[in-house]
Amino acid sequence: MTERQFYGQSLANRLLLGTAQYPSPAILADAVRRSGVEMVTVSLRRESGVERAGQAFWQMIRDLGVLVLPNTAGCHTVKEAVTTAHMAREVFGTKSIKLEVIGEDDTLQPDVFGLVEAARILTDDGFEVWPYTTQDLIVAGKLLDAGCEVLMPWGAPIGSGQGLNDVFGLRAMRAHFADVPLVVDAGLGLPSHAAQAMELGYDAVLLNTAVAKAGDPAAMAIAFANATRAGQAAYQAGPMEVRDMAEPSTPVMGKAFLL
Amino acid sequence: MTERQFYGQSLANRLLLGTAQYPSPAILADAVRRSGVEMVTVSLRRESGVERAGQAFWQMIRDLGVLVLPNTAGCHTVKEAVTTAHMAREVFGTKSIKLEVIGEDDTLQPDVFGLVEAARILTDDGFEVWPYTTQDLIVAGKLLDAGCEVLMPWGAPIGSGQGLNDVFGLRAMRAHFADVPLVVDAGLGLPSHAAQAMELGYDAVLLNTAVAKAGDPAAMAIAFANATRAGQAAYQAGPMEVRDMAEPSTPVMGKAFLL
Amino acid sequence: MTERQFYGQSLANRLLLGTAQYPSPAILADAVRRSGVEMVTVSLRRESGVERAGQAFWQMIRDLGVLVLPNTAGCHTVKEAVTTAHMAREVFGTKSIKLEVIGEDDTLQPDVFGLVEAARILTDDGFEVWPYTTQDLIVAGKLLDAGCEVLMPWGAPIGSGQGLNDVFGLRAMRAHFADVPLVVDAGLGLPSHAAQAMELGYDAVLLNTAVAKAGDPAAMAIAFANATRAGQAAYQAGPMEVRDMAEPSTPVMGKAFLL
Amino acid sequence: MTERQFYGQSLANRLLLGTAQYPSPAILADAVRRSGVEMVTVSLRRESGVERAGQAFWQMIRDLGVLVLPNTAGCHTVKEAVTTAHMAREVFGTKSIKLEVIGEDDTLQPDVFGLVEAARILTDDGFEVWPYTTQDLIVAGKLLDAGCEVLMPWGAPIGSGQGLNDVFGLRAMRAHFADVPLVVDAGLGLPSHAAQAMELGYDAVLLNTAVAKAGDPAAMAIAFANATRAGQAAYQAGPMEVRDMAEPSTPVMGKAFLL
Amino acid sequence: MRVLLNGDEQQVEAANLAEALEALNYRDVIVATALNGEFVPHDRRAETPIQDGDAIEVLAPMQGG
Amino acid sequence: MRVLLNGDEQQVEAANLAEALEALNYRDVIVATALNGEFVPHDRRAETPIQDGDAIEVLAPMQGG
Amino acid sequence: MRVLLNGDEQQVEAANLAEALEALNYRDVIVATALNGEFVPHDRRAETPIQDGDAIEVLAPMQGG
Amino acid sequence: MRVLLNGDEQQVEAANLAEALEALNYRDVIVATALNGEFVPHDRRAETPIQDGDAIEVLAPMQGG
Repeated sequence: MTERQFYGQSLANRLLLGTAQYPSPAILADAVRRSGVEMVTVSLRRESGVERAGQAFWQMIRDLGVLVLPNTAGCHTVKEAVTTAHMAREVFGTKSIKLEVIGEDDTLQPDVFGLVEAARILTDDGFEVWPYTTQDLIVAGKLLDAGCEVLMPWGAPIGSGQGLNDVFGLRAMRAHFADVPLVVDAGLGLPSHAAQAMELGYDAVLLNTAVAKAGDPAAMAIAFANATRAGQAAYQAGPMEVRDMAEPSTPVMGKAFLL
Repeated sequence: MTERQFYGQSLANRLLLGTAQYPSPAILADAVRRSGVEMVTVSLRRESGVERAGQAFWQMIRDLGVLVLPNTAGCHTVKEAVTTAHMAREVFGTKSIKLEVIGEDDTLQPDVFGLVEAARILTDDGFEVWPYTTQDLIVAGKLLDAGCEVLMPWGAPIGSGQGLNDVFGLRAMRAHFADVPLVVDAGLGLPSHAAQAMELGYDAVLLNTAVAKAGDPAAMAIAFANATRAGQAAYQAGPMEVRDMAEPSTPVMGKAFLL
Repeated sequence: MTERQFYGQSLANRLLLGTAQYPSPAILADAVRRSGVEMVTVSLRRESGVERAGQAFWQMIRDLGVLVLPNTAGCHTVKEAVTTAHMAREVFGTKSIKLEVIGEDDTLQPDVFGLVEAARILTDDGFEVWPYTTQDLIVAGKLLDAGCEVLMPWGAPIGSGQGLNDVFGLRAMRAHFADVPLVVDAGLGLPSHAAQAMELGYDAVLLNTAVAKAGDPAAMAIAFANATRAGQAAYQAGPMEVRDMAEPSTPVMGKAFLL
Repeated sequence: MTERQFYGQSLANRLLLGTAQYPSPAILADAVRRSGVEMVTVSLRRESGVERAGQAFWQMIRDLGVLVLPNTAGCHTVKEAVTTAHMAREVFGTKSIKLEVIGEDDTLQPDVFGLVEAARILTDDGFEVWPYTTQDLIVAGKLLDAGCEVLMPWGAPIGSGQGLNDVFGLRAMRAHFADVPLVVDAGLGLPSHAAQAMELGYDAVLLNTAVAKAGDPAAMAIAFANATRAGQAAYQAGPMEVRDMAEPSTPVMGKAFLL
Repeated sequence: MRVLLNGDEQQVEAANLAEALEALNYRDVIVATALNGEFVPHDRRAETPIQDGDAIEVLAPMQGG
Repeated sequence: MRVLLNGDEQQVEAANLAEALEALNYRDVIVATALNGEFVPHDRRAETPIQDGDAIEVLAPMQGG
Repeated sequence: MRVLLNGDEQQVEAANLAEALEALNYRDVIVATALNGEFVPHDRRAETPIQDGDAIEVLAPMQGG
Repeated sequence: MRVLLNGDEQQVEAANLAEALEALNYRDVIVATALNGEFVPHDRRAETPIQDGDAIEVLAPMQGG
């Protein structure tokens, strides 16, 4: 199998990590470094000319030497998302944008209509769009038509930690878009969720809360990185066939007669 | 948390591996070495004075320099299991015995009555018994009373690869025997199953078919080792709390007004 | 709770039944009569002037004296669906239309873009649209804005019999649209699936294959009707709270001392 | 299929109901009457010569004209259970006994060792034993050897309402003992759980808390009775085959060309 | 002239859709009609001229899910 | 003499279990009895002597799951 | 004149956005700017006039998921 | 005499289990032995007489799960 590329970018470590909600910047840096994460998500927020909090954060991220994927978190309209993407491109100096167009606040699920429209505008404008979407195959098709080269279906609501709520949908998406890099984004709570996503054939997982809110974020980041690697390797190694009934692992032949 | 001991033995790698069903002895050796497995299960079978197949196998295992856990696989009676255990102790030179007293051939589930009886006889005779059992808490209690210091509940039928069929039972067992080393033995098919078992607080997993029957056994062994480590680390790191609804990971405060 | 209306129509029996794939028209009629179904789905297909198969079918349906809900099954475009709806309105003499705009043939999931557009056109034209949709809350909102007064999210792919693939999504939809009549349409395979849907607070279920392809369709139709009624009653009666641990049902107080 | 007998007794209604925890005796009576339940479980508790609470209860039960199945709830030893059974036989005038030998108080799971021993003693003494057991096939075999003609595996811990925690185990038990009347006893919380148990081929369900603690116990009892009947009918009617992918229910042939 | 009736070529002589249906065996049949992909209501068939090469769809009630 | 009736100390004068029940208010009550943990059938109560310190269990039908 | 800076009213004297940022303490700060909801690239700030009542958004890198 | 070796009939002349193993090709082989279903430890083989019809099990390490 030829190695999967994300907009021409190879990623040895398929765990993508969010940078929010950590107990401290030092703990975030520790989590990123020790887990070997190669790409992190960031956002844009209002900067005060006095405190200049963003400057320190940005310096810290640059010191990590990782790829940054700015998001449009919290944007509810196409215009907001597009404007935010442009501002992010200037500040972060990257064409990459994690496109979120939120449609509903209890589940934080995407507005797939606004998403497709914003994706078209941004790809036309030279962006490399990483859309946060659902398992809807038709929406996925339109995002690809719009020029997206990566799709990021949700596993569960952002920050819920529920894991993979619709395994059927994820499996169908993988089967339907065999050649497209697919990332499960949001909703994962445990390393086994990440492993399961990769065992389904997904190419990466993106999460934040499960690591940031863990008792020991760095240790949890490493755990997710290992589980992601494990699931990816299992998918490539070719799992056994599941059986309805038991089958002795120890050969029966040659068993002693000791009655 | 003080480190868990298995009959006084520390195990850095909590993946225990069976040695049967591999495409070749070389592939088995490769799987064990590259996954860093520290303990493997073995059995006793009839030896021909001419072919002497067992001798080569045994030499290979010794060259691996790992701990061996002989089993009583295929034994359906207390007498068979006890006699087999004695023969194993002499040949393998270890007090450790994975005690299987099979009660039914479709599921290969243990005969818990024979299991408890055999466990008592063997512990009285100085064995260190690793009983293959169910999630039954009363059976577990009797095995501990009999002197067992490790319990190995099944995840699913041997060789089925179904994963954890009774998560409630496994969780109850962990809660009920907080101080006992618990190993999920049999039925795991994917690394995510191993991670899940460890996330439940189990101390190790034991499997064979999922690795031996994988397209690339060595790669799958490494995957299981990583997933097992990941699940263990997650349990220790303290996972986030699962939420019913979404919660933004990116802070809402400071979001720009761009309408 | 005031009784739910479907476009002003009351339905005592909340099982809606498809009319396709039965071994014979007589068996279909038997299934409808004995299950007490009050509304069935029908379609339009090419009629031969010679065989006139449709005439006999239509007479049979009219003799059943049930409400008919024509569908736009198999339509992949807005135009097809809208034209089909108009033809159905003339032939069946009803404003009701089950709107299907299929987006993908492996899962037969709706094209939510075409669905919303067609729904708007048809409601503007006086139709009472019953849209076959997904659990997407934003799509649901647009369908309501378009004038739909009933929503029909899928349980699983049409004809798959898998049951409820995304319970979280269904639960969120119910919570989000408390006042909207919601029907789980497609994918149910067993009566327990129908009961579960109603226990989640859904107002009706619509299915076809699970009954038509059963060994005894009439008996299965009755079973689904009973299960649907059971789930609905349970939701209204107020289920017990689920507990993590056991709690004796038989009072402990007053237990004899017999040791 | 010849109709299943429970110790020679036919039961048209396969919902067995416990009599504890109802808001009032009148509500219990109402639930039993309106759900058409034919058999209820009862227990023995200390009677005060002054209040004589038990006399009124017993009169009420007799007025219901249903079969009674006394239990040995709360008994933790063989002796307690056997003595209680004898006392129950005298008072209730029935050989039937629901045999509970509780082994652990958090899960209220049976002590399978004591259970088998008590079952043997009681069947030898002429009792018709309905043992509350687990999904353990070996234990089940010993109970049958002891003379039990009905087995009652748990679905989940008593009073938990969790449903069927080990579907694999229940399925294996059904397959393994095709000719034995099997009752899922305890742990059910919703009618869909009862339907699911019957769809697996079980012959009856026994529950208490889910009905007694419902907002409207009588309505919930009816719901469970309907769901139980539905699941039983579905099993007999022969369900459709589950499919991985969608299959149109409406025939594609003859579809109009309207582009 | 030749028309495409439900996808099959047919020979028919008729000035409008109503006559065509008559000629094509659809007398007293409950059907809905479309001409070249456009719905033609029952009461407009007589005033709807047809010409050579037209595609006529004649649909009737059928099983559906 | 003193007996333990359903766990509570009671004073009662009786030669056998039947008399004891009589004296303890259980006339015409449907109950099952156990003496010191052993079941005593109805028709054996009269021939079952009791003595100081005996534990008597008197059970009746009750709700059960 | 008065402008709305990141949602807060501010007094500032400036002819264009570049001057405004200067005056508002943003010298040598890595930020992206929007004027009345429209993105203003760094190199266009100097040529972008501002007037009384304008809404200026000044954003910088921040934690994100 | 005839013995049952791992389930197969064999002809062997030996006074005890040790001699039998010798005669049956098991010199210098790591095995565990059972005679008629009873484990015979290595150091007791020489003192364990065998007779016609005895069942001898000779087991060695093998793959196991």
